[in-house]
Amino acid sequence: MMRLFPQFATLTERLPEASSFAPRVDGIFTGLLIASAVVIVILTALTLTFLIRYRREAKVNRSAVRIATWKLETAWTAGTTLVFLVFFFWGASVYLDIKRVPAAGDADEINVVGRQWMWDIRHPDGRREFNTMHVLVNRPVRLLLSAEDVIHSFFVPAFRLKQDLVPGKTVDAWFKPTRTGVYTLFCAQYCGTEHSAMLGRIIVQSPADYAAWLAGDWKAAAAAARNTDHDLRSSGRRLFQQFGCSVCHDPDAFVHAPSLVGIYGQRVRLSDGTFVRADDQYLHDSILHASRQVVAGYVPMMPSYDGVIPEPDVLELISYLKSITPAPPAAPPAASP
Amino acid sequence: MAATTPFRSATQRESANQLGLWTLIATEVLFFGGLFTAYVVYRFTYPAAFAAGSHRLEFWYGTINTAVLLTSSLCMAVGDVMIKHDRRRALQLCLLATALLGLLFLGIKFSEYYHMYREQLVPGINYRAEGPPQMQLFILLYFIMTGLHALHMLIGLGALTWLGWLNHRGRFSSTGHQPVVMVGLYWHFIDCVWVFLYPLLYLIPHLT
Amino acid sequence: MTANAPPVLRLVGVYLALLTLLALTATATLLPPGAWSTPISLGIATAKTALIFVWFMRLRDRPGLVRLFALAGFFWLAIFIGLALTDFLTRGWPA
Amino acid sequence: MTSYLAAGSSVRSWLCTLDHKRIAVLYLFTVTFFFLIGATAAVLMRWELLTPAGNLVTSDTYNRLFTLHGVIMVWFFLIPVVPTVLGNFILPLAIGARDVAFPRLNLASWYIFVSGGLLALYAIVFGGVDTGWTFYTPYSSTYSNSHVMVMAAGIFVAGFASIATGINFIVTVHKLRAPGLTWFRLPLFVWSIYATSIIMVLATPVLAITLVLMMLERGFGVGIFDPHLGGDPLLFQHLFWFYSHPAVYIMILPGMGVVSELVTCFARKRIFGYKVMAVSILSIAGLGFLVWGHHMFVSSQSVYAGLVFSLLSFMVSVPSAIKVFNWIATLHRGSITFATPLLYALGFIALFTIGGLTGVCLATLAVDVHLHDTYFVVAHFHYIMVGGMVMAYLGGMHYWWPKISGRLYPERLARAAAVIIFLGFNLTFFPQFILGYLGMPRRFHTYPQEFHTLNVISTCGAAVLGVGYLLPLVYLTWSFFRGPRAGPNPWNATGLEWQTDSPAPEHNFRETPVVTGPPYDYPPL
Repeated sequence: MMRLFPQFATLTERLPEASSFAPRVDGIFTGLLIASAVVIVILTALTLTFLIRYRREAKVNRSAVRIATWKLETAWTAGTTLVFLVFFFWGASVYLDIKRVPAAGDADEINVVGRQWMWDIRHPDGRREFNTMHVLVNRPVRLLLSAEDVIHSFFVPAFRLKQDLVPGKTVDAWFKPTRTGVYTLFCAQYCGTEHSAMLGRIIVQSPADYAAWLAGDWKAAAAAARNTDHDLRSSGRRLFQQFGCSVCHDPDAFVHAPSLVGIYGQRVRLSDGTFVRADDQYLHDSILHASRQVVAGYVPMMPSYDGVIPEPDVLELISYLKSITPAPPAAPPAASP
Repeated sequence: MAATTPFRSATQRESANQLGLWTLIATEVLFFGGLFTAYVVYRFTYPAAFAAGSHRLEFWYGTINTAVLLTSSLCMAVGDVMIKHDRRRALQLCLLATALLGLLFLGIKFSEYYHMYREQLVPGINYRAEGPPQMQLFILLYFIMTGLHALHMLIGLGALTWLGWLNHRGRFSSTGHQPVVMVGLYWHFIDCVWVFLYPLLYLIPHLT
Repeated sequence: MTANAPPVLRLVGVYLALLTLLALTATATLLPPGAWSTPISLGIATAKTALIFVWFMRLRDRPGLVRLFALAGFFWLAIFIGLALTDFLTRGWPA
Repeated sequence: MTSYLAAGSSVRSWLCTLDHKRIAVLYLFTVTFFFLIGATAAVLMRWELLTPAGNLVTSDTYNRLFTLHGVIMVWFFLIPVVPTVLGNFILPLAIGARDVAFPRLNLASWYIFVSGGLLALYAIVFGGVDTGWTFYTPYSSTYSNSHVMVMAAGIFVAGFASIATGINFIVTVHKLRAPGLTWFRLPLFVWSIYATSIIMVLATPVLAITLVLMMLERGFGVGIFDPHLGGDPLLFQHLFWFYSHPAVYIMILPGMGVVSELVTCFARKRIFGYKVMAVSILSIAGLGFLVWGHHMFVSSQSVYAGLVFSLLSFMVSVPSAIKVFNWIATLHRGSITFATPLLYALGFIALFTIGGLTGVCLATLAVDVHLHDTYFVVAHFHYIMVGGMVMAYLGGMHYWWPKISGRLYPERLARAAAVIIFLGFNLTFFPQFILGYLGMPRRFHTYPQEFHTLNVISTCGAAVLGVGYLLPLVYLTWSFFRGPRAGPNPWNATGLEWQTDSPAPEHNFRETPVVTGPPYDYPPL
């Protein structure tokens, strides 16, 4: 196969078969490709033969053939139907395996929450990752998928796995990684502005690496990342982008959200007509429960970050918010519309 | 520019109009059909919430309205017979009765809406009902389905007015009254939609 | 088609039948509710619609083609609801 | 007899015309205009995708571009194009009628269509829409900050034009056939327009109500798809695809009808298996209603629904495959001239076959899990819609051009354009199959580096394709004014439309033709 289609060989190299059902899906796909190739070759050969042989200038026998049309029609109807049925059953059997999620005890369980535009990944022991998922090779993983805002889709091409995350329900899916490595996680269902940036990585590790990561590397890594920023403000800026706040709240963002430049200490008019002062408590509550106090003139569309942004990170975000003030000759703050 | 007819005979034209209107009715069935499908799906999913929602509706509003609409359909059907006997005045009376009953239906419908507004049962405006959250799905479907039906009634009333005007000007006779037949078909069809809405919305049994 | 207009009396008869059916379905709500309540009320609604279609809309006097078109919409709606339910009624069944 | 073009030249004589041929021309201009808008969006998208980073437009703009492209191309070009242009013009001629059954309704449908189009244009000009043409909730109903309402209203309105056209054509075919023109004497183009009309009439209303529900949810902030109330976003998808999958057949069936005309004419032979062809058109239309769930295999729809819809999807492929076999069999022992329309028809058969076979891949459950919502799907439906329908439309346009304009087009240039379009199309969309298999999701403004090369090839192809599409626009316009006169029947084709003058006379026929034989009755060779 690979020797026949060198181009195709490089393709499978570029897209590894990294889950237990990836080779089976590829098997069906290869079967479909071969069947399609056979059909295309036959049809093309027939068409070209007829076109050349019966071109107008050619002197050939054109008298009508005496055959029973219905026999031919029945033959190719039945033939097509049979081939299709084979592929239906083949595809359905593998599909059922993809959908047959192992029981809780037989697999590691991971919660995945999709949110515009990030993957929030929670392990049962409390470990929490954003846009990255560490898993153990050859160990089935059961995913519990939910969405906070709109429909997303968990798509790992190397696993040949895709499952939509639908707001309002928890959907399960599973895979068994068979190769160590780092694989891209895409959002395959269009979910808004930064849909194409809603990427993640699935890191499939050997037992040793995974144990090391479990033992504390992940904390150290997180701490190291934090320590490279020397003060709370700059790490707050990083979090501001990491959690996607900047997508809506940057002054030049398209989404209609209040600009936060110079917000600290301002009086803010809320949609119920009352005023509050934007102090630490207000900022804290607004990050975690945005819909409780909506700024007048805005639609309550910001998701709740309660349980999403850890408390230390919230504090860093607040430090950052305090630090951004309008440039000296700037226009009056846009925060209170 | 000259408006020439594509038809070769009046019979051909008549049967074409008939077929066109029945095709329109098939379209309408699917138009309401989307709502019926949504209704069926949710009713299977949330039977208790739907029963609870149904019990917030006033049984008598729905029942009386069904009777009103059936009566208006009878008037329309009789009007159709009258003009076949060239009785224009009788047709005019029938049209008037049909339209008045249609108006009565809408009056009852809107007083029911007002009643629900007072009960704080209007989603998107003042919905404050106790009960399962899915009950609001039922109430929403109630408003959308009956609202769409009422909109069709309004169109029907417009068409009846047009018929009345044409009849007043003496345009109909036993051999030429296609518009009466067309509008009649439409009016009866809207009646049928209500005939299904009535049990689906008002008569959900409370199963325990 | 103008030739054979139905007598008004027959239409009144159909109307009375419709009212009877309405009374029937309304009284049925007084009975203890059961699994059959909804099928019965929908059955009555179907009967009413059939009466309206056949007599008021005079489907009886129409050619087969028109009857076919009258049913087509309902047929397609049945397909729609039926196939949609293959999803909603089998949710959560084991694979 | 005065030709329909000479029957009046005032603006009023066009805008108030009841002549199906003039209405067809009005539609021709309108859909061509929308095609150019949709194509511009496509050009900008391909240009953006030339590099992995998003450096030509912002993400928001890109999202508006693909939504614009989808909405305009689906509802304002592909769905109306063949029925309202070729169907309107040819259908009454092909059945020997004086006009469609309801000429006023026909004109009204154009005005309704234009109103819908203006609403869509308003939405585009004043900020655009970023939901994708599928309007999935809750994104469209709650989260999108764009002109969803106006755009949905535009589509809603245009839907009524579709329904009006459908009712008109159904009644026309039933009631206005010439004496002797029995059902199994109808040209396959008429069959295909008839089947298409049935879908328009029975599916479009469901789209209308679905859009209404979505708009109500957006307007009142509460609706039946709202997950907070227990509403199910999947119900929206069921409702949407109950229309939008059959709509795919609205977009391809008329193309199949056109191709049957072209193949028989330029092979000078009766179509192979006429009755099977007619029946398969109807069964595609019918079965097409039963397969919508295959858009939802990974949506968390029930596994059993997935099995049912997959099986039904395979079944709808059977009649499509049969049609391909029959077209090729028609060439056998024919006398083939490689005229431009035939080149388009052959292009259609080739591209439709590839589109169909990849459609079979997508109907296969496990494979679809991987391929769904990737560029594989994008390539697949472009092979059907553009490779299929647009090729057929251009083929039909060339074939009936003499009847429409009374002129001939420059044959060599036209053949060259057909070849350029075919090559450009494949260069654009074939790489997208590979991209999809490698995992590139659709609707992506930026993409990982590894997809770069194939995207560059695709964009180059789009440039070629663009040139290809401009050529007919230019030379057909030229031919309309300067082309040589065509005469009533330049192709020596059968079919009633060729028995009257070119351009067609105002009232189509001097006297109602009488049909005595089967269609495509070419003399034995």
